[in-house]
Amino acid sequence: MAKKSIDLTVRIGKLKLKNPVMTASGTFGYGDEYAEFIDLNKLGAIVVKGLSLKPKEGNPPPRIVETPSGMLNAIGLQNIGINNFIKKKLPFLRQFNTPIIVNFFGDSIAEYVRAAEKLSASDGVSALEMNISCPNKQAGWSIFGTDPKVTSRIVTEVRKATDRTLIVKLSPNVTDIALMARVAEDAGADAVSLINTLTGMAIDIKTRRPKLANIVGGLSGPAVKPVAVRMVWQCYKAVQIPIIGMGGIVSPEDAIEFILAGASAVAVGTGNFIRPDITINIINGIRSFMETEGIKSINDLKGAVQC
Amino acid sequence: MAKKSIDLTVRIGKLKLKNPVMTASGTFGYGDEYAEFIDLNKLGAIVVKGLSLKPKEGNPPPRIVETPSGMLNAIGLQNIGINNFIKKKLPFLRQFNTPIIVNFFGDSIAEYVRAAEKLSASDGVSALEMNISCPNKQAGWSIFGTDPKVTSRIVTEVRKATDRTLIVKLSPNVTDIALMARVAEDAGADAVSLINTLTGMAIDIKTRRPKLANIVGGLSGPAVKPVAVRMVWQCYKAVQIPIIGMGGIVSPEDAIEFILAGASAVAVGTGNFIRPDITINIINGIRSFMETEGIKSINDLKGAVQC
Amino acid sequence: MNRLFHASVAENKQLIKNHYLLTLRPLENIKKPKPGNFFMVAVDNGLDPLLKRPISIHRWLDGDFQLLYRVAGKGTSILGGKKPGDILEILGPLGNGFPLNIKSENIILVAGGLGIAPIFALAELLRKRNPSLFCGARTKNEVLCTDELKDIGIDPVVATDDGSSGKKGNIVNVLKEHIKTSHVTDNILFACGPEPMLKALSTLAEKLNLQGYIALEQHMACGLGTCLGCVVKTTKGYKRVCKEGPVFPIEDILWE
Amino acid sequence: MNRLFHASVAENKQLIKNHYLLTLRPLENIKKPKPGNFFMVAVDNGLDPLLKRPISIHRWLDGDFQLLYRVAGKGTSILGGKKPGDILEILGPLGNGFPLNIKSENIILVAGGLGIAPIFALAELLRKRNPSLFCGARTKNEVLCTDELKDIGIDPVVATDDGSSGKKGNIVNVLKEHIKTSHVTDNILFACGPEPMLKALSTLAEKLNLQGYIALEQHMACGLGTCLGCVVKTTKGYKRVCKEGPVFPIEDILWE
Ligand SMILES: Cc1cc2nc3c(=O)[nH]c(=O)nc-3n(C[C@H](O)[C@H](O)[C@H](O)COP(=O)(O)OP(=O)(O)OC[C@H]3O[C@@H](n4cnc5c(N)ncnc54)[C@H](O)[C@@H]3O)c2cc1C
Ligand SMILES: Cc1cc2nc3c(=O)[nH]c(=O)nc-3n(C[C@H](O)[C@H](O)[C@H](O)COP(=O)(O)OP(=O)(O)OC[C@H]3O[C@@H](n4cnc5c(N)ncnc54)[C@H](O)[C@@H]3O)c2cc1C
Ligand SMILES: Cc1cc2nc3c(=O)[nH]c(=O)nc-3n(C[C@H](O)[C@H](O)[C@H](O)COP(=O)(O)O)c2cc1C
Ligand SMILES: Cc1cc2nc3c(=O)[nH]c(=O)nc-3n(C[C@H](O)[C@H](O)[C@H](O)COP(=O)(O)O)c2cc1C
Ligand code: FES
Ligand code: FES
Repeated sequence: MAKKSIDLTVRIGKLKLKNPVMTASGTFGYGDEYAEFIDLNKLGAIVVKGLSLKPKEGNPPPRIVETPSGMLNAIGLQNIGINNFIKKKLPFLRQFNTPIIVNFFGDSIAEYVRAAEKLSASDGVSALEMNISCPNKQAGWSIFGTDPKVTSRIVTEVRKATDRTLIVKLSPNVTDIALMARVAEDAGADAVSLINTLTGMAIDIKTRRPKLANIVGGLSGPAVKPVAVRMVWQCYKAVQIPIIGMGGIVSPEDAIEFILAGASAVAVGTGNFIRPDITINIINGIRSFMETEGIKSINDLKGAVQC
Repeated sequence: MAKKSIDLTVRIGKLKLKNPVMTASGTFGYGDEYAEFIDLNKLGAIVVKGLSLKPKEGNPPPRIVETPSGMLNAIGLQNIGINNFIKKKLPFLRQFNTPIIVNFFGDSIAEYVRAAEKLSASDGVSALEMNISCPNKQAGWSIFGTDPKVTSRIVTEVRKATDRTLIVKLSPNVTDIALMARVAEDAGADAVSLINTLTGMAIDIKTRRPKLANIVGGLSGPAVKPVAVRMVWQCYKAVQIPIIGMGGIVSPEDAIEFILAGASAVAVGTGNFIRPDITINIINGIRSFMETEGIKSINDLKGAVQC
Repeated sequence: MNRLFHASVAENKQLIKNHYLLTLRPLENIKKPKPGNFFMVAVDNGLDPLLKRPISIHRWLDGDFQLLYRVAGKGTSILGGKKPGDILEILGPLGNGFPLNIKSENIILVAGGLGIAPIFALAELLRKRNPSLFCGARTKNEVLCTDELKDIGIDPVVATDDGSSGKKGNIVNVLKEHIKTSHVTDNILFACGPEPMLKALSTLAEKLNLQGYIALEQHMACGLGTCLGCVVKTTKGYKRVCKEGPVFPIEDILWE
Repeated sequence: MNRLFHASVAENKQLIKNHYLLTLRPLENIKKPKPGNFFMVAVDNGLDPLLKRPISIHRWLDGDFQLLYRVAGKGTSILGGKKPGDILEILGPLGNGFPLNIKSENIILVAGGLGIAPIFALAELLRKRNPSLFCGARTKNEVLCTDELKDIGIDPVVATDDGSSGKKGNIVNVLKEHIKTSHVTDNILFACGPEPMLKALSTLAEKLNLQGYIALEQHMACGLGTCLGCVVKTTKGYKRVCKEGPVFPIEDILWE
């Protein structure tokens, strides 16, 4: 059978994924809502909604606005907290033969470290993804992931706290994304994932109020894809560690574009809202493309763009 | 008549515009091609394609790619050069009762200064717009407008070279756009305009080659609007000088959104490709909106978003 | 029973300006929706509009079903252009729906404007129990579903802002009068409509100590409870309209 | 005579798989297009696809006009769904068109695949001068416009890649043979088709010192010469396909 001869497996740190398609944090909940639509065993990995030590209420509504070929969200990192996740969600997720990557964040470096320790002590957490696109309480709420020095320090500290595969999720709201990837690599990250959302804003011209209660929010979806592909390509030239590419992936072609730009794996975010089974369509589509083009291993596509 | 009582005039430095709608550089040529579709007298201002001292050939094709609700371009700053512009295009443009803003750039600070001097000696050039989103030959082709120190130096030097209204056009590919606006203000800019294009990339998965010969290009159009509105709002809080807002404006509502965010005037770029008469529709639409809402002066809308 | 399915347009009838009744024929077996459930409807296959649109079940016709919608913007205006035979991708039924194990004998339904879309489904289901229906609208021709209501034997109390049909004024005030004069105590309210109406209703319910449920709207991305985009503030914290709602106990909602 | 106009779809006929003949009725007075001119067609009012699509004039029918197009991607696939009565926003006619003050007695037209779209317009105009038409296609049913050509009294020489119609093989080789055996010297070529065909033709033209004009394609944003997006490399520098082109002297083009 043709299917058999095609190798979709990829490695991210210590993880071996059966295929390169994962879910993007915050767009797949804790996986359970999607089990009705797809076989969770078929995913490369499941990345869950970002968790913090304590549950977080999130921002007041409205939290989302549609924009041309994209959307803005300002969920405010609402989550059930790490303890609840471990107790209530992880047992369900552990049933599947799919790595669970836990996205997490904190208000301070100390919180990041404690979160990483706690998650690393839990069975069934396959890898950690640090979201550094969040406000740093200690530094007047500026964003951790936009200052290379802060990024370096926080990744170094978290690295000491975990022996799980550590993925650093980069913010695209920076002048030099390749620098941020290098900083993460040097500080001990096993992989980087990008892009998180681009900061955006929308205003209701009738009420003259921002359409999001939080004023600004994160732009995601097909609109941002060209920026995301560019950033993945820049990072691929800058670092040795694997890259997980995301930002507007809604088709197999989109996923392949990221892989050609240098991504070892990809994540589907906003696409899950368009169709809850989109990840499976993308996996199948990548396989068909490889069959048609006679490509044996997905790794042959990685970074294969000819510039 | 209701029309009479509505005041659309705005001030940018020494310029008084009859309305806040101008064209964005590079999307309106030198104005002549559009005279067939619209009365150029009706525009707030015409901003022409970016000029350099010598004519520039630009990048090899393909130079443009459509993306979801947007487009990437890598024209490579092709232009006829300042001398040809003054000789061949300016006499036509001078016929109209509309300020002509000349967008310009150089390979080095010295070139910027010479270009500004030359343009300032020309009758009919109402204001200068410095495009600092271009590569700096002296600094290994890194972008002028992403380093605050370089931006400060180049604006200071150009400021000395011209007494025309000087607009600095900011690159959005930076961590802190408000900082860049402040730097431009401190260095003597009369106004800032933003956003220039976001750097992006697209790959043809069949040929595995970038879809643009230049590999990367600039993303524009409705896709980027949320990022542009956010940046205008951030700059409005940071500087006193007027802001010219742009990025994805294709409707009167879009234009008003930028004005509420803090823009004194707006520019329409990619929208001109969708409909050559779009600027006029936008001007008329702004006026109707103000009539309906009972707003007397466009300045009452400026920065009026309630956060 | 797939909750992600396709349906073909059987009819897309314009009722009045900007208001359409869309009859859909699912191409797969679907779960029968409860009143208060909604569907996320993809208006086309493109990337703009990007997200599906939430629309309530209006009427279940033994397999076929109907949506009643108003052209409010980009997405619903594309929907308005659909012709018989066009195929739509749809997710649902979604949400909790109205609670149906009601003990109270006095069922009061309140629909403001297009709130009749989901309230009709509930009225049809509860019609044997003689619910009273209060319909508010801006003007006469925006009083919707009058024929359909007659079909199911319900004669609504109507109020319009301009008095062109029924009483003149606010439907909540009309309801208030009704409750005052009826002297019945175990009323239970079910309502859907614009926020100002629901707020007024909630004030009334608090004052008169009425039990009640209201269907809310909020911008949605997933419709499945995963994006956390559609929350409303309740006495129990933020709750998702798509999952814990769209129907909430009226006393739980914390209005701005 | 507005070059930005609206037209209603009179007919949108599928010829073969993915190929359509679209008949449009302008709602305003438009400028009569020349062969080689093109239109920028907005496939809908949405923001995705964002840009208009360039399509050549295929046939001018005294006010109505026809476009012949292939579904190549997102935009043309939306176009394929258009029904009679639908309204399209269009810009044009644009571009320079084929030069028409031709002295040569021996007019040779070459169309590769859908290259027949603009070449037909030229053939119709020049038909009194007995042009020879060479049509290449992949296979028999992709040889288009055979009936239309008969109508205007032109009998094309056909070649298909698989030999299912006409000669087997490359149309440029067939043309080469023809020129060799015809012993005529003042041939003039007009061609449109895929890049490999045009390249081969340009090699042939150089070798045999033939004069000729070819219509090129390039991605376009404005269609008006302002965005500088659509350039091709020529012996005189970068030239805009939408403005200096789409028709260029064959010897001017610098192929990669
Ligand atoms: C549970 C639920 C049930 C609904 N039932 C109905 C119904 O039966 N009939 C009906 O006509 N309308 C109903 N609505 C409202 C309907 O979803 C909106 O009118 C519609 O989404 C507007 O989309 P648009 O593209 O036309 O407008 P746009 O303003 O262009 O939409 C922009 C974005 O905002 C969202 N949005 C705009 N208005 C609303 C709104 N009121 N509620 C939720 N999202 C909104 C859109 O979904 C889209 O994501 C319901 C909403 C919810 C949440
Ligand atoms: C002067 C000119 C005349 C043309 N005449 C015809 C004709 O008569 N019949 C016909 O079928 N096609 C013609 N084409 C090609 C036609 O423009 C493309 O097939 C069409 O734009 C594809 O759009 P899409 O959205 O379906 O494809 P997509 O691949 O989704 O388009 C993506 C983007 O690339 C552009 N693009 C893709 N292919 C081409 C191409 N070959 N040329 C230019 N832009 C392209 C699109 O316009 C769009 O901006 C002509 C092109 C030019 C430049
Ligand atoms: C509703 C929503 C919630 C998100 N929540 C998180 C989060 O908790 N942690 C995180 O690292 N990224 C979060 N993201 C960012 C996504 O994981 C992803 O990086 C981004 O959306 C770009 O991918 P996309 O365009 O495919 O959505 C969220 C995105 C959306 C749309
Ligand atoms: C084809 C094209 C060419 C452009 N050329 C220039 C230029 O020469 N100088 C400049 O400062 N900006 C240039 N821009 C940027 C625009 O002026 C504008 O800042 C940007 O496109 C965002 O606006 P929009 O989304 O309305 O297009 C160009 C943009 C496009 C699309
Ligand atoms: S719409 Fe996503 S959680 Fe409700
Ligand atoms: S398409 Fe814009 S210059 Fe040709």
